[in-house]
Amino acid sequence: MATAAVTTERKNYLNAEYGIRSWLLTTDHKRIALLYLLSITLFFFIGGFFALLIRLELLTPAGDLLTADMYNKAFTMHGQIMVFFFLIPSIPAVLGNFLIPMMIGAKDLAFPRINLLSWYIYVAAGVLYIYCLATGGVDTGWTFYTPYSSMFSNTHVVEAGLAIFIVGFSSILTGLNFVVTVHRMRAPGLTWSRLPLFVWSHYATSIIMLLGTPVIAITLVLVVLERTLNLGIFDPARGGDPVLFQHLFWFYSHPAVYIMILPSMAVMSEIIPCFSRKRVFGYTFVAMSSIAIAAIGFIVWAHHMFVAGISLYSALVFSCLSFLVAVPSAIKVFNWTATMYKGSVSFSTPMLYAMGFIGLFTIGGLTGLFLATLGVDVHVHDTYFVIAHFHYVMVGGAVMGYLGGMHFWWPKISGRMYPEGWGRLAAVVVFIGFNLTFFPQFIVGYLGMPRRYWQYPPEYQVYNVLSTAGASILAVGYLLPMVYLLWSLRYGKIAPDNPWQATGLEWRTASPPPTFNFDETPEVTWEAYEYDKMPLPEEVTLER
Amino acid sequence: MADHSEHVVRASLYWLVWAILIVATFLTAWVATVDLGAFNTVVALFIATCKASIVVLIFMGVKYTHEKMTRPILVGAVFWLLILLILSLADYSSRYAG
Amino acid sequence: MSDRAGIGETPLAVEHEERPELRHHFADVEQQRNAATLGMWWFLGTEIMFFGGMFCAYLVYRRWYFPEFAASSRSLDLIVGTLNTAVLICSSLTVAMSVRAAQLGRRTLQVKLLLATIFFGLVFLGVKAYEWNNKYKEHHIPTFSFSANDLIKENQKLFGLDQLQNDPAKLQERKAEIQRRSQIFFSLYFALTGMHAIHMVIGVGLFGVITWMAYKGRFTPEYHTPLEIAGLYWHFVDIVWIYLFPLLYLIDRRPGA
Amino acid sequence: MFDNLPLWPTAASSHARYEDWLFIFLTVVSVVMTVLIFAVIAVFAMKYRRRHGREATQIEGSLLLEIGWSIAPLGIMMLMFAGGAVLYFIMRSPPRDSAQVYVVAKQWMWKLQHMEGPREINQLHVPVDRDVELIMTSQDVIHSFYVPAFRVKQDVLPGRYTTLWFRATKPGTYHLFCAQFCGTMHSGMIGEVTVMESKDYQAWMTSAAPSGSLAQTGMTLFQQLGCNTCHLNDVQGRGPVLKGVYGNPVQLGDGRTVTADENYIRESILVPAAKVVSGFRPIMPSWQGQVNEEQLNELIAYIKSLNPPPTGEAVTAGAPGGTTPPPSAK
Repeated sequence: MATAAVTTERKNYLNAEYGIRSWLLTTDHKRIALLYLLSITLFFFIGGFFALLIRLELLTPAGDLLTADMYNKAFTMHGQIMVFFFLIPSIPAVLGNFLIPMMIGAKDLAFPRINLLSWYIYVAAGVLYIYCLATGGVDTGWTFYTPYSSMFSNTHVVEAGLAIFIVGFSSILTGLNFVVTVHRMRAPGLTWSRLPLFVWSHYATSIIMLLGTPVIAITLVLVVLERTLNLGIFDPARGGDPVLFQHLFWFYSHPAVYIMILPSMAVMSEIIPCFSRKRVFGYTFVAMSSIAIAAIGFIVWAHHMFVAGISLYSALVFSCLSFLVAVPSAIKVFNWTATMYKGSVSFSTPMLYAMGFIGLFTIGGLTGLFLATLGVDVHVHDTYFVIAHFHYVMVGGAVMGYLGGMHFWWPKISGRMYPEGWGRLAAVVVFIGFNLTFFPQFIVGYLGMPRRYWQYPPEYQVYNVLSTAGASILAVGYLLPMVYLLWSLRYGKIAPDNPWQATGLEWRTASPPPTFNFDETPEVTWEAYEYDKMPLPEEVTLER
Repeated sequence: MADHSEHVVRASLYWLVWAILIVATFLTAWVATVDLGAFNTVVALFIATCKASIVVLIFMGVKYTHEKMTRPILVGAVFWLLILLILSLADYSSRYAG
Repeated sequence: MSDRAGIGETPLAVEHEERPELRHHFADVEQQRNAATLGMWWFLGTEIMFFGGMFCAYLVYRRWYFPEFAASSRSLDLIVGTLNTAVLICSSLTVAMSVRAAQLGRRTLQVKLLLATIFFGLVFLGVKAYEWNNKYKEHHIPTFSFSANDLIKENQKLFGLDQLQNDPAKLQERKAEIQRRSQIFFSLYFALTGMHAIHMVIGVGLFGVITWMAYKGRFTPEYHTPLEIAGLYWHFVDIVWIYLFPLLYLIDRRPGA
Repeated sequence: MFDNLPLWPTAASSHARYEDWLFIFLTVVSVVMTVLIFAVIAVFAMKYRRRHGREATQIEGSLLLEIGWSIAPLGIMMLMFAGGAVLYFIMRSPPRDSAQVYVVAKQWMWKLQHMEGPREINQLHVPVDRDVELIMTSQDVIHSFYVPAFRVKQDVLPGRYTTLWFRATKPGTYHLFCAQFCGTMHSGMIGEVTVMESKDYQAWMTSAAPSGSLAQTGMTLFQQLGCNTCHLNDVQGRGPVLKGVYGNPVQLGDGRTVTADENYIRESILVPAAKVVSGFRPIMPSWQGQVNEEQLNELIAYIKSLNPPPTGEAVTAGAPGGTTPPPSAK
């Protein structure tokens, strides 16, 4: 039963102003978050379209649906769009942007105009990338390895490189905004040890954005200069070293994986305590493990290069270091699981995503150990085993977290409840579809099928067929929330201010929140996650 | 709360720093022409680091700032830079050793 | 971890001060100022890594191709480079002094010092342009008919060419190699100084705006944050040059070498 | 068994057994962990599901548990590291007396040259139970030489040599893939490795090698190019004596010492002035552009053939997993 009384419509951030201008020139972090939501959703579907092409092509061993060049472009643009235009901005720029100021009791991020600027930078980069796509695309693989990208490819490497260079600044400015906001804008009484873990995780993410992104930016500039002005820094024919490119590329791109997964972990640390009605188990360890992941993530990059021609000793060191990063990740998984112990667990949609996340992330993380193990990596490197591994982390991890978070905070963002039954159904469909798509890839990878193959020996077909079948289920799983979330905007039940009876400050203001988040700056006198002091939520979550 | 009036540095100190920097600049250029063997680079980078340090401390006011985060950020960023340089160069210097 | 950083010191409960420069979402000017400077410091951290990628490439190739790097470095004009470094240091002084003038509320002095800063910045860029133009004349710009012939002529001994005079084929090849390797030096030289110059151009533009604001009397002893953070940026660009100068100009200037 | 559903790749090299055991160890650990996590989640979710009249018990955390579940996985992971590191070390240390094959990769084909002379394209014939070392370079972009049945993979870089070795243990025909994306027909850059019994291999070799061994061709080339006018067999020559130089340290004029491996010999032919041997003047002409990659390989093979045959103490390739039955029995 919806008990929320229909009151006279309150002023909120959505109805405070109307018109295109009020959106395009807004400095309200909540509106900017929605602008990001629209743009990354667009890119998610473009990237998803390329994924579809890839899966259809691989249905048969022969290269029959696409030409080889089209296929190469398809996986390149799938990768680049998903990594740089969807996963990296997804949770930080949408949920982080929307929630961080509210979670710390601030009226806005520290630099609202820079926040808007970073969205415009994203859009500019997106337009450039779409231009690149429309004029023929790029075929280097998302990794841009030289000298293929700098000297041999005949595609639009310059445009793609510049687009990713530009979108990097969007990421840097978002990170800058978060870090300063967390340091400077917390409400009275909100000490570091009272911060929601969501904020801690985003803080760690921001450090990576700030200190990693500039390195890939300059590296891509050098590749672009190499193509346009023949600089030759990465070209062996002119005295350069292609492996140097890989060092610089992975110095960012490995930590970038943590840019994608840490925010998802942030979401988990909110959902799991809320739907277990418990304090998070080992708050300090979960918070510190985020920082540890951000820091250790920077000293493991050459594990992408074990067969690339780096020195034997360097490989040994990087392998050993790579295992270290598994420790803080494991701490998180164990603590979330322990949080459910003796809790009062409900199977609401966000919690289903969270449980799915823990499972898939566990598999993704454990298979990462295979890749860190030197002798095993030699065999599985650049095969579908790697593809399966990182999809378990980035899709099973990051996207599950993103969807879980979207459902969890949907009432706050839109002021409406999503249909719970459909939500649970979609979560289950995504979980099944995901596993069917990517689990067979572990096996076909161990059998030896290399990645980026347009045609392949017929003995691998059965796994590819399974994978494609799974992908179609997964596609349905992604379209469902699209449909019912849009539906709920109009027909969903009016959401109460705190439908889950969660503890965060963001739930202590109206749904949707007013323009400046709080009518009065809150004063925090409690720890994070004091679920013992919260009543159980209304029937909203208990209904069948 | 007490007004956080910033520390106003004596003008003479700024002039002193300026003089040191100028002298150090000419010193680097001169020392480079003296044969110190492998130490030429070391000396040049040492002088550069000294110059950078006083710019950071005095001109950029890190010595006087109330801001607790400035130093961790600086140290952190330099540390990150060293991670990049040392771990990449470690590969290059051990590459043909095996 | 500093608990309560910025909270105990700046209670948000105080009534919203009425100041023109205070933006709506900050509780007071102090908080706004702290946020801005902290943001600038983080941004400078980002900038360190931005140059870091190029430094990494520089170090790798300097180790590999030391003789060519040394010879190419020697072709840069040491006197002009040193004087230009001094010019940049002067501009740093004027920036520091202009912040001080703002702290003391001396507007005219402040504007004069800022104008001096812009002047020094432009001089630096002018000298840079002069040096690049020389490099162009010497055919030292990669791809613009790059030629290392002059380096080869001047560094016969360093490159071991004097011993090859009676073997034209071998001489030719060694020359081609010197050409390739010194081109890598100049690629990095232009990438690094170019990126630095872009930062200088942005800095000069920034200080144009700052000067105008100072002229309009926007800065008071209590509030001069834009000037302060622009100053931090300027000093940072100066520090980058402090490292670039020995790394590019002074690779090996020993007389006997 | 399952013709269309292969579950385990053929293991046909000495590395493969070791790698498979390592992989099984990792898989067991992972499966146990995954099942544990899934089970605990399921149990907690069911046992503590929300019911009326039952409240959650608040638990702050436990330092002991945290330390326990940090240290224990780290210990297991260090085992993984050690196992992987030993295998990798073996893979990167080719035995000294292995048969050598030169590999030149280009968009989109593999060109292979045996020391004994035969050349192949996208085909590699090797004898069973014999250490084979591949010395590889690329003419254009980065490729990667990958034989899943041998569990070996190594990127092939332009301008430089990388090496890879294996000892095939099972006759048969196996896939050869390019594993590093190299352009349009990346997936067409595939071939076959045929492992033959020694007799068959010898027969194949004699039928396929009409032109003499690689080293012999190299010797002819060495004389054609006039290398032998300076590189004499005694110290009178204007160039260093090449006999026995391969694989050994060389003192350079500038005081450094380098090992005369393939990369050094290649550089010395193409860019002689780069690393001049102590006591010699840099007078050798460069052969850049005058000898192609295949001829370089012939020359290097010839210089290597000048070494006295190895005497016993070769690095053994025996994998620790060698005493255990191959997992392909599954």
